[in-house]
Amino acid sequence: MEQFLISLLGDNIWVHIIMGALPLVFILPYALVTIYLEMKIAAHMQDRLAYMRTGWHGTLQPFADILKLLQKEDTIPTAADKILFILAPYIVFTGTYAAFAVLPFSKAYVGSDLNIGLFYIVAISSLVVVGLLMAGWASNNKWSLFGALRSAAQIVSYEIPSAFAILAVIMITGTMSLNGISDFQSSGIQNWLIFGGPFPMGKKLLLFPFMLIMFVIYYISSMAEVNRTPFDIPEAESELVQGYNTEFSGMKFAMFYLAEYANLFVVSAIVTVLFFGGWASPFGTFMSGPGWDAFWFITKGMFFVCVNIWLRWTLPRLRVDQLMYVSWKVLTPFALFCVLAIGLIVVW
Amino acid sequence: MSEIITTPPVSSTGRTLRTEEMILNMGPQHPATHGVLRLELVVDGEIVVDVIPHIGYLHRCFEKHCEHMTNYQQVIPYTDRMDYVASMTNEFGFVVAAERLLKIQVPERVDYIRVIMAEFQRIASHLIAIGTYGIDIGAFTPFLYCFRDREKILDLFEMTCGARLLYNYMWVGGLSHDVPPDFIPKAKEFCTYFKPNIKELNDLLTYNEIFVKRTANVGVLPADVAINYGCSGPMLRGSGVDWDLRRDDPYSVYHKFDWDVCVGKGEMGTVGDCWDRHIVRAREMEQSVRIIEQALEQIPEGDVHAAIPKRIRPNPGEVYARIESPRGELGYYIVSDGSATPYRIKARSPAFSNLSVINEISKGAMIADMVAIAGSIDIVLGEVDR
Amino acid sequence: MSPQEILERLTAKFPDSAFGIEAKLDAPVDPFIKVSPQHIIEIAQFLRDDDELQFDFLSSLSGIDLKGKLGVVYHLSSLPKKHKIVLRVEVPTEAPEVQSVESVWKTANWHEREAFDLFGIRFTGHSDLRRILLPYDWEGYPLRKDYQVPEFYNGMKVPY
Amino acid sequence: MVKMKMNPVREYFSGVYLGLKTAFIGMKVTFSHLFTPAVTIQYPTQKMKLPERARNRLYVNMDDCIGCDQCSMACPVDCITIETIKSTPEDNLGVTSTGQKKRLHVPVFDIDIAKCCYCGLCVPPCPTECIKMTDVYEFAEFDRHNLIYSFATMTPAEIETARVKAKKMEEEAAAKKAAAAKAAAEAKIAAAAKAATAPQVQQSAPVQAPPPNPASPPNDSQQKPE
Repeated sequence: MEQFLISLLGDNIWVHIIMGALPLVFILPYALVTIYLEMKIAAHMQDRLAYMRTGWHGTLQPFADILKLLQKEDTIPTAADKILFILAPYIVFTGTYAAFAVLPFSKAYVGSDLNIGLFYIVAISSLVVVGLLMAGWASNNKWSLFGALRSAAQIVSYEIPSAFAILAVIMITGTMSLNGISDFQSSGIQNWLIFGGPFPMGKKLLLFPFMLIMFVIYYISSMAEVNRTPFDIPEAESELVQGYNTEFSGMKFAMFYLAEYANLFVVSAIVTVLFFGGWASPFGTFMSGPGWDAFWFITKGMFFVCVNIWLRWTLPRLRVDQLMYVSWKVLTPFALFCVLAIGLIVVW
Repeated sequence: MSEIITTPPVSSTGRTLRTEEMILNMGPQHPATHGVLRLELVVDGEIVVDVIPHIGYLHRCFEKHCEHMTNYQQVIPYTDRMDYVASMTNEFGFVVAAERLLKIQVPERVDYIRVIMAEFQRIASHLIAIGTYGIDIGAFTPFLYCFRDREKILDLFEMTCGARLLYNYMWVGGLSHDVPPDFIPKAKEFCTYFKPNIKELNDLLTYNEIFVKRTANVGVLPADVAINYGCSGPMLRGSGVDWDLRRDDPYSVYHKFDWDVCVGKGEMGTVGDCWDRHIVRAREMEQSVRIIEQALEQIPEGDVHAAIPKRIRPNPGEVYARIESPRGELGYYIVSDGSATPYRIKARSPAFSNLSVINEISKGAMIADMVAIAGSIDIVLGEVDR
Repeated sequence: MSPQEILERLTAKFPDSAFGIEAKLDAPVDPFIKVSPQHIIEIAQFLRDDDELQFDFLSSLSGIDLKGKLGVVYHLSSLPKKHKIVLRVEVPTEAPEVQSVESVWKTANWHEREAFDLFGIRFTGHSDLRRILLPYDWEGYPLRKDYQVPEFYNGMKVPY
Repeated sequence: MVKMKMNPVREYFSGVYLGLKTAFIGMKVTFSHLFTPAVTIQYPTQKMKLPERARNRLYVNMDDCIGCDQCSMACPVDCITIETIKSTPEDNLGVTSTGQKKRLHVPVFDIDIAKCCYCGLCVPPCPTECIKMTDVYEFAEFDRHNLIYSFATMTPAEIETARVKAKKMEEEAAAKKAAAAKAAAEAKIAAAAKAATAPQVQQSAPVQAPPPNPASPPNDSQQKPE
């Protein structure tokens, strides 16, 4: 894609700006669709109807929501730390957005196919923590501060098991490039890493249970990283009102909102890349090609987004110490054990 | 910029805060306080050191109003508004007290209908308690399942007396209306519909491991403390005390039915924790269905207006009558000076006494536990503040 | 145990007239026992701890304006024995001082605060006697029969 | 209690297992609901059917109102204001649908529906069943003064004439009463001599102008001042 643009426009700054802005073209419609999906799925799980008025079955409601947020008065509390308060939502969004740079939407389109792609994602998604801490502190609200502190503790702890899960995949594939990992799993559903990857049968069978555990671990910690139920304690509305975004309104709140949904897709996409073949078609060469690749990638990603929504509207919320318990005493030991086992299998 | 504060802050009860402590106001506008309760928390990080409840934000002078009514009948719409999620039982308590004062014996059919209504109201109230408890813990879906079923009960009420929330249905000496002819089949239909839903609710919420971990061993209320603080209802039974006024101080026709008193057994943690209080409510709904089914079978024919006195003018005297409301012992202390206007009415609301124990059981808990504890007490601020 | 037996047990323990035990067992509907406000705590302690009586549950504590006197009514019940009794103390409106029974039944804490709030009865020995239902700066005791509704509260006209 | 005695290692693994298992049970429940029809309706376009006994906005049929004030007395929140003017014998106010003769003009019959608590206590005392609760429940207003519903049908001119007539009649009655009182006083003086007849005369005096008893049943019409 980059090559194509360079050949079209010449090698100048515009090519890179276009390349950089492309994920935005994806994020905005994606966020609208996901907000709609979340509301609809939640409502139907609860025997309700949800949006029905704006457009056919309320399809235009997300637009109306965005419009409302745009028009809202952008309030800044008098006692807030103004600079940090204004900066915080953008930093959060930047952290999320930066992760899109390495997501391989298809074999042909990767913003930047870094050879340390996974490492980059682990690093850059921690930037979100800074933004949340800023938001919590700057609000000058005790509840917000609690939310921010919880959020920081949570994201930092859950990086560990998720990093282990990533490590296991890197051990198998031998690459950190997300494109490379997807490529490794192409040519059919049986080659996906969740089913043991493209190895002989015996090795596959040995790997399968460990990869399944790794998938569960990664999925759980990814939910924690995006602050979704059952790990939404930083914004736990029944305890902390809205956590760090209590004091935000209008576009600033919309930025947090957008960042949350974008982040949701990032982690789902990484799950897809790590365990479910990324852009690779489940039918080998059938239905593959640059367009189909993007289709598969987004479909798989959206599937995990939907599972996330499903879980959110099913489970209660953990307490902050139990959250730490789950991370340090359950996920991390299991992940360590699996890394060891997978390492032994791969070497053997 | 900001001044340096030299004196340490002091809590409302006069406790001087240490450096690492801070005051956190939970409420009056807070999603977990179920109304306008303000809990002044002294916290050390996430740990709660002291809880000072401030109530009265919803005080509507119930007792003062009653003294200005022209007759006893007019008090009933006001009792409706005390515990607005269980209006039927509020009326029930008041009419039981007033009838004891007036020495009226109501027809048996009236008693049966009252029991059916009170038990339906208990289910409806417990559904709200369980549903909102789910929200407190973070599960939103059970709440709407609860409301779906509660709506069906409210439909039955509306069919009978025309109102969905504040019924003014039980009158001194009778009822405002007899039940409509299709009430009994519809009530039976509801009972068969509702029983599987309790199981579904338990699957979704009660036995969920996260829910269990959030509520078991949290806010443990030992039996002796519960009694000493005057806790009653599911709060007392959750602590393992086998005490239910429907059985132990019988009123109306409860003695005619076969049902069990549910007590907390500490299945998931310690006896008297939040989970026990929750499960007591869930099981009480099953028992209420049992009572309703029996009452619907046995209900006699008769007139429901027979004993309604034209002018209610009790002899001078006083009475304290108590019934088992969904939240516990609801008592009315009525003093009459012989005129048509009540001289003094005091409502002993169960949630008022139940809430007073919150400081005792929440020391050392975390902020998230405060939400779990406050939810498990099942307060209705309309009743606490009256 | 019937109220009569409870009264007998009580008078056997506290024969002194200072305790002011006076029964109104023939009162319409609910019988009650009048006791002295200066000794209510000893009587309460005895009622709770006596093996025969075991009044461990204070159902309700209510203030009452008896026109010229203020009263406090205690509705006691026993969970193990399943019997009930009503105690009443009467104090003059000018000096309404009653011993607090908070140390016997913790329920009394909030109920006494309520009686203080609405009737102005002072409970000596109470740990935290603040207003509970009304605002902390409210003046007067609204449930007294001679209470006049104030015209203004914090500059706001009251019956608006 | 059983859980507490469990081996910590077993407890740990059973906790992990139960966590996953119950999560899946919950997911099963919510998933099954994804395909059940919704129980909610789209309110302003779709409406629930109200039962026959639904208690909503009050309505007064003034044709039947006899101004007896019973509903106002039954109201626990005092939201009904009724004023009445006595009618003179020559006014024919007609009869209610239940066949009761109307004797009072009702110039004011206001219900402050914002205060109304929909308890329905005003309905049963009405002797002519003219006040009732309808099934109208959508009557929000921007100004709360619009929520004071005036049911009275009399025009100001009619009220004025009725008032004048009633006043006149009252004056006449007062004059009569004064005369009667005078007569009584005279009788009393006379009675000083003949003590036995006095009480009878005194009794007849107050009958002349009875206080307007709104709840008075129709059979006391003889007491109406002529």
